[in-house]
Amino acid sequence: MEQIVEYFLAALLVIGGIFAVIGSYGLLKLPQMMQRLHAPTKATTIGVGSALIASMIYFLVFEGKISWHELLITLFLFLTAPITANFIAKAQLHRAINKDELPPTGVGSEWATYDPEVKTVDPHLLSDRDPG
Amino acid sequence: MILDYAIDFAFLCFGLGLAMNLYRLFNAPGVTDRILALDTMVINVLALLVLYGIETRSGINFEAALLFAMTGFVSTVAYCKFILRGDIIE
Amino acid sequence: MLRRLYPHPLLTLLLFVTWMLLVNQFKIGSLVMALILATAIPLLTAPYWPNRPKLRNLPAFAAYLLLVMWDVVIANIAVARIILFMRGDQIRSAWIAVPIDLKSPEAITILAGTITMTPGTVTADMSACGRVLLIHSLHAPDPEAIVQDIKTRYEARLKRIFA
Amino acid sequence: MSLALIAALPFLGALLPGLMIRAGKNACALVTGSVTALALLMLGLHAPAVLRGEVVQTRIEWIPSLGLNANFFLDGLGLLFAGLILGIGLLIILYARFYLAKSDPMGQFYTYLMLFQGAMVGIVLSDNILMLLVFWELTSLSSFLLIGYWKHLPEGRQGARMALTVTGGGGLAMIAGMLILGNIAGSYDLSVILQNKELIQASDWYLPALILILLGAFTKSAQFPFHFWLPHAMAAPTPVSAYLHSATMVKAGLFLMARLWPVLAGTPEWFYIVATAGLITMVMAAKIALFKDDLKALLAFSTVSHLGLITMLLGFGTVEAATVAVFHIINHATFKAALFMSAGIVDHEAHTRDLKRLGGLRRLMPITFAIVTIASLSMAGIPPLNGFLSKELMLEEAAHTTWMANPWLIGVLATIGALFSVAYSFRFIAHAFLGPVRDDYPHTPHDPGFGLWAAPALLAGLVVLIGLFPMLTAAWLVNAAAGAVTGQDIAVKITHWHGLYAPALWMSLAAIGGGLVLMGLHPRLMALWNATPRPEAKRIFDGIVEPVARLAARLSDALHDGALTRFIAIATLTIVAAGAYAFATGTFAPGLREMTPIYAVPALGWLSLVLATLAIVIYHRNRLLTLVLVGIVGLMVSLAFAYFSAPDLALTQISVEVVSIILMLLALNFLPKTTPVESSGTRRGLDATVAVVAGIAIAVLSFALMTRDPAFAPISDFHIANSKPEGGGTNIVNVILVDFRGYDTFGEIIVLGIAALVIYALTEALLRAGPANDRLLAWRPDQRRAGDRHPMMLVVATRLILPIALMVGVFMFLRGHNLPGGGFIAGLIVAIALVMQYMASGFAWTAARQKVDYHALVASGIVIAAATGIGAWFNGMPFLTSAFGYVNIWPLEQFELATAALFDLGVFLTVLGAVMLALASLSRLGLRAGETVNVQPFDIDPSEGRSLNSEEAR
Amino acid sequence: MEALVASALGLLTAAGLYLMLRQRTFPVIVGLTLLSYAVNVFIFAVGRLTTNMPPIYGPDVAGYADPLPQALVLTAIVISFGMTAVIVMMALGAFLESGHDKIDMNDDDTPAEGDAK
Amino acid sequence: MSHWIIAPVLIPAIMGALIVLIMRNDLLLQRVFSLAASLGLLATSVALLIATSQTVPEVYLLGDWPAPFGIVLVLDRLSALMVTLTGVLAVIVQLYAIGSGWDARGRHFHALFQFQLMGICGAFLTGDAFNLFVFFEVLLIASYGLMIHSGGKARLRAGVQYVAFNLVGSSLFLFALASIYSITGTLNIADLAEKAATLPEGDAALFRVSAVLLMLVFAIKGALVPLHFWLPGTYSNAPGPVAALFAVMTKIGAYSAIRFGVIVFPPSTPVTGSLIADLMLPAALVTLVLGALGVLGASTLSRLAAFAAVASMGTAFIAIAAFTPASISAALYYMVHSTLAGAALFLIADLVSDRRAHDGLHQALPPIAQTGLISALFMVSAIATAGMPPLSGFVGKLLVLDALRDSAALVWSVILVSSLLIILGFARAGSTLFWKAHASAPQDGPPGHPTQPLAFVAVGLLLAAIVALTVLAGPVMTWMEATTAELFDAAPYIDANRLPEGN
Ligand code: NA
Ligand code: NA
Repeated sequence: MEQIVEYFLAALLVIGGIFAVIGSYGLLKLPQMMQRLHAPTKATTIGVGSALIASMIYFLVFEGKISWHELLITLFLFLTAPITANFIAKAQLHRAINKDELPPTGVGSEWATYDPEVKTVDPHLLSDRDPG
Repeated sequence: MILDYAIDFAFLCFGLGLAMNLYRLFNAPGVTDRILALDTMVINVLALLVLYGIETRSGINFEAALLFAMTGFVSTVAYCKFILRGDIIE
Repeated sequence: MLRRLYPHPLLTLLLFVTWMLLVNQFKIGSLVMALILATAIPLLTAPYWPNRPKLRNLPAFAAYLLLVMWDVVIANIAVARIILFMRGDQIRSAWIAVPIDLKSPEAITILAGTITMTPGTVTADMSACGRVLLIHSLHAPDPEAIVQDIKTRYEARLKRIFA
Repeated sequence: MSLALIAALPFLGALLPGLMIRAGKNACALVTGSVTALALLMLGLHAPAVLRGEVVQTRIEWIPSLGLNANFFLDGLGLLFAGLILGIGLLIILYARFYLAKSDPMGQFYTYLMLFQGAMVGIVLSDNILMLLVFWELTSLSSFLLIGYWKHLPEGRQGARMALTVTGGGGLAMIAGMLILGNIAGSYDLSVILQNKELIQASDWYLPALILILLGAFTKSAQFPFHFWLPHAMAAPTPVSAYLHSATMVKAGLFLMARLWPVLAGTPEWFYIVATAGLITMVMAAKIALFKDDLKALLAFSTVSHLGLITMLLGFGTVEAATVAVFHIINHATFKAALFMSAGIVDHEAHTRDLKRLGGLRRLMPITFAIVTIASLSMAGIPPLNGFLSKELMLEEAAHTTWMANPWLIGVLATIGALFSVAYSFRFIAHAFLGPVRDDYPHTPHDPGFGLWAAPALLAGLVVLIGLFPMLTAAWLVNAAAGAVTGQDIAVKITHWHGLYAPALWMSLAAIGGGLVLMGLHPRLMALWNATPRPEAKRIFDGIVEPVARLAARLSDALHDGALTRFIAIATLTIVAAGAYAFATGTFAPGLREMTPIYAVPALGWLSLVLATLAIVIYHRNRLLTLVLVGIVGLMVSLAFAYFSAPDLALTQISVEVVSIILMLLALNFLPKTTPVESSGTRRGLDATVAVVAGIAIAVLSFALMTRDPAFAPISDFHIANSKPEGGGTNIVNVILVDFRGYDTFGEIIVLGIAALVIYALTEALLRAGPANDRLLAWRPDQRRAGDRHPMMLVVATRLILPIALMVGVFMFLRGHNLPGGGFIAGLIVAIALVMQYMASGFAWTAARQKVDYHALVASGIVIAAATGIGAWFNGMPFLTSAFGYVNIWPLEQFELATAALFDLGVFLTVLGAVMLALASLSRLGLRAGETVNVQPFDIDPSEGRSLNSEEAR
Repeated sequence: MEALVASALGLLTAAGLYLMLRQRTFPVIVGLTLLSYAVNVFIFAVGRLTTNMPPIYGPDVAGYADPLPQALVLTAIVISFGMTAVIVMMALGAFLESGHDKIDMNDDDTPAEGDAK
Repeated sequence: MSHWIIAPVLIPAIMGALIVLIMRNDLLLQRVFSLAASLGLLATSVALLIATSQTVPEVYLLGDWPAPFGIVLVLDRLSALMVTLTGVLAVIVQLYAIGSGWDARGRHFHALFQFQLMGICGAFLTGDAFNLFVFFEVLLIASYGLMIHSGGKARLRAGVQYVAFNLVGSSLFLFALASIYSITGTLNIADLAEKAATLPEGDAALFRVSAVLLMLVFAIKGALVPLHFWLPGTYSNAPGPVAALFAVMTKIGAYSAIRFGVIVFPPSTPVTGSLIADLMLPAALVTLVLGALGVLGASTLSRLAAFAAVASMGTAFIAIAAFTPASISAALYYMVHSTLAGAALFLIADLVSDRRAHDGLHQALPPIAQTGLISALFMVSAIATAGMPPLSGFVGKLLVLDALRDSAALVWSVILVSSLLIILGFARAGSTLFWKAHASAPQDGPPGHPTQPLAFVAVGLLLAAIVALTVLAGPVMTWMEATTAELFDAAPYIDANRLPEGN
């Protein structure tokens, strides 16, 4: 049993490692910024996810104690990776990409990043605020 | 034991990843690339920490790993928000 | 009453489980603590989550998660192949506008997240009206297929879940 | 005791004029005069005993360990001087009452005068040279006030400063001299010092002491080359000139030379320094006096000359000469004070003191004329007036004194001095009072009221009386005083006729004859004098002081010019140099500790850190990039902590890191986004050199320390051993933080709390009307801004992440005592979670939904921590003594309750409150700068399919 | 590892000081941050380096890293965090008051190029 | 073990927190309670001072952990003296701040003031080297807040410099402490003293480096050249009452130098020898000269006061550098004097600049309101500061000179020549401010200004304290000598810590 688990863990670690390398390699290899964004958000999550799962199983099987923290970390990473990607993409859109390069939204409004600046609220209305 | 080789291999992979992130960080066309590199770096570091835990049979650093994930996320968002809006808390 | 005590029951459940995972031990004390925190924290953070999302179909949601997980693995392999074996000038990246019908912010976010985590696509932006997602595809020889894939494979399911 | 009282009376009296001036000028003068009279009376009561040769003493301990005591003694010398000071003081008070104008603040004047009087009396009565120094410097101070009394006159201000600088400076030299003298003698008491002539004169330190003390005496008595300040002090009101600059203060130097005469005099050093200085002063000042048109200037230089005369006599070092000196002190005081007061009367009446604009006053002011004539003739040394008597004696001494084997030099020069003296005295009478009455006076001058001429008249009377009956009126005083100076019994014989063979007779005649000739030649000599270029004292003084002041200003301003970068560079180099010196001068044995092996992955971490740090230096002008790179450094440091067995540190470092970066990003929003190139390549090279030197020093030091074992077992062995059994926690670091060294942590959370208060208070100050607020109101973003302030994906994710993060915070808090974590980390995690919420939905939106008072959070955290610590008192234990126990509550398992956890709660609350208060303050700046406020958690409403931006902007 | 840590420490110190010698508040603050990293690592490192021996009680552990330097570093981190927050805010305040972010006060007060208007 | 020992730390700490917690929006309440706390601090410190006159040093084992493992407070005559000095100054400065309305010109003055007191008292009382660092930081960060109280361009810019420079100092402090712990394995001062005395020779070089680094930290606080550069800008730009309170801050540097220089690194300890004194004396001499030149060349009254503070620290450190009982006694007396005199000068400078368009010394401006009284106060404080008789400055200077007769030629000439420069500087300043003004007096009298009686009472109290220090110099010196004797006989101090045998 333990032998099987060990092979399984080794496989997990190797796969995870390979994906991690690919993710980071993609960061180097791909020519456009938006292409590079794909590499780590996917590959490394799987990479680190494998390592985390491996760790969990390892402690459960070999150390006899269950360690759920790895699961939490994995979930957290999966939860946050799309947000991170979204923000980096928006930052890239804002900095380096002209809105003419994008397809139209088709519904009349702009892509949110190019939405015109909000009208300024009269700051005096807020001057008495004391949130501290 | 095969697991030890696997751990070493994983160490190598994530380390390599880290090194490539580092290269990208210095050799990046724009600041978004750098933020992306940093974000990836955090992930790789986190993985290294977890591997270190397996290697030393100790779960003592898992909270640190969790916190790396959390702070990595917050700081990436903060950098991007700064690029987008200037004011990160508006 | 119960509704006011548990404004987000699913969140409560999630937190309960999270606490048990955090403490790593199954004891009465932990359960009590988990209950206390899983009750108190949603109450504390309820102002930041004013409306309760209409998550109708929990089993469908679980199935959806499994589907996504599978797709994530596939996506990774797909992306890995592109990175490893495709020359830079062969990669046909594209921006794609995906009109969506979902209304709930939670559902849209899940869809956007799913898109990012799955084959070769990243949700980059959203139209200012919230009805169209801007997606960047790493390699999209046929953009329309991707739009269809998203709408049928994910959005349709989410519509059912969040009806 | 009564001696001390005499010295104290004028000081006490100094308090009265200020009060009495409300009762009128007469009352003010009367009270002031009464105090002086009282002191004089008390002095008089001691006179009989002193004249019998007794010494009256009073001793009051002040600072025994230093040897500075309020010891007083009264002998003949003291009696003479104290009598002069108080007696003439009384006359001056009378004179000043009528002299001062209506607009002059009289209370102030009398106050200063009494302060001065007290200081002078103190000098002459002191039996302790340190005490004497106190009074000595007090005379400099009070004379500064008196000379500058007419605040509106620039000459007064400058004269006062000059006098203070010269006499004060001399006083400082004298401090050193006196300390040396006291150290040689083993006591600072004069009565002891005066017994130690041999010891003192044999000491190697005799000459330095002598020179330093003489510096004090010469400056005070305006002896060459320090004579220049005195004429400029004449800007003072005439009563001041009469009192300070003829009768008393300038004589303080003489007094001191006389006082120390028994132990300092009699050596060649003494003779050549003192006698020579006196001789030069006498001749030179007399010559200058001849050419002064200003009456007070003439009198001032005359005073300098006469002081030189007395100095010379003291310098001779013989008992006879010293006796003559004492006699001339008395005589000079009488005629010179009378002359000053008369000059004041002339000035008062004719509105000028310029001899060229005066003349014929004898008809208009007969009384004044009479006084001036008597006093001037005495000054000229015309028989039978008192000035003649002492001058004759002086010439006699001069004739018998040899200078550098030259027997006639002193005699000739003394005669020349006397000759000038005759000339300027006659000139005073002739040019002011004789000749035709001038018709260009603004008002016709006439003799003033009795009050103003009474005092000089009395003095003129004394001049005559002493002149006629010296043995009756003065000899006893001279005997007593000279006896005190020389330590011998003196029985002086003063006669008008010393016989035809006395050289003094012929010298005197030559002087009078020559003086008359000079008078006759005066217009021609005056033209010659005016044509001769000569150094001007004021210009020389200013030429020294002003450049010094300017140099001081330039040096000081150049050094302290607010160039922080230079300050830091200097500090760095100093620290490295001092450290290197300390190292080089000590013994070093290299450490023997086994090093930890280097593995590839940690080395990669090292490489990341190094590269990131280098990149920061290279790219530091791009500020956003710098912050990204700082993030990497923080990450790597945190990783290093984790690797080297410090999980708590890793947790803390990474959390602090992200909060710091967020703070800096918030600030960077307003700051320029790039750092311009401002320094030259050379400057950058120098900076880099400084930095690298310091870096190498730290690297070497740390390596040397890391590679050796501690010399003693570290105290942490105790912490390791007792953490669980005594502290109740298995996380030793946490037990140290909240228990073993909880007091550090108590201070540390207060630091954080204060930081938040400072930030809050500063924000308030910036938001007040002012340049900062104007800049904020006019602020426009300096970068293009994207739409969609609150992207929906983040907001939705935060709804999930925030609760989870809060839970993680609670988890970290609860387990901290036993595993990595604790109140501080928990506080930061919760703060980061809240920051995430802020970033997602905006500060105003978030803050409006959760009214948390961060001030209260900070303060209650501190209060809880303090209260926990104080709780131990009720257990009879010291502050912060912890207690823990195991509690069983069904259905829970046994769990541990420790007061340390309560303390940690205080830490948690303070940290959370402080971070949030700081962020909130920064966000308020954003609001003032015109940030918009969202009414919805995100900008997009997908259910309605519209952007919420436009409509919320109300 | 000692040599690596020592060299990193030296580099952090040098870089921090170099930035502190720049003429604008922002690099000075970044320099201070680097310097405080150096300080924290220094305290920690001269307490000697150990791997895999966290100072937390556990069964059959080989030993404990010296916990005291760790506690000291924690205190130092917290304090330097407070200080950083304050100086960041003060630098911002000085910028808002004067319109430029020069650090030396002998520099002339007019805003230089690159400053916000 | 008396709980009163920690009262000087806890009273202000708790009051500071309570002010923030419940009265942060009510200035009147803040004034009342903050003043009450300062008075309480003063009363406690006086009681402690009296207590220490009769007993040997006493320790307070925080957390009931034995020394050297926990943190101890040590109450001896020296710490009691410094705490009392702080108490006196605190009450007076606070009266002034209230009377002049400074406390109303920004937020949180009283809270920061209390925390500042807490930091200062904590630094004086602690018997632990690292804890000294913590309380340095407490007092520093509070001082940052007080320094920029009420804001303004110049003050903020100077404030940034002050903070930046002190952060370098704090870093240095930590480098030094870490090195010391690394070598000796301890942080308790008494334990350090014992271990330093028996340190193996091979550790000497490194220990000397740490000792020097530590003393350099104190030199920064004590504004010793060339580490003094932070002071002129800070003190001259700080609000008047804050600068006055800062008068005691430089003394913390001097105090720490005495504490460590006498107990831990005395010349008798072989590894350090005369190292500290060798470096300190030249620096102190230059400090005095630069301070004196600064006084003479000062362009504003507040800068003059700041340089007077530098000069006074030079004098104090000259005395300290001799490390003899007599010189330390003299230094202690001089430190008390210069704290009071320096504070008085800053308060008076504030009275002037508050009534004048600016406090520049190059331009004559019309006379100010209450010019007579203020000029008299200035005169007295100038006499005290410049070391002219008959006030304590002169006594202090004599004490220092007398104690340093062994190196008279150099030391005396520097002190005396500097005195002359300082006197000249004060004379020029005073005559420009108060005399020259009359040359340009407008006919309608000086501009109106609130009378602020409480502010004058505060200045009067300071001057009265100076007079008292002068008149009572004899008994005070007796007390100081006993203090120094206690300090130089390190055994009671070390015994008080009850260190375990051979740890
Ligand atoms: Na601590
Ligand atoms: Na300071």
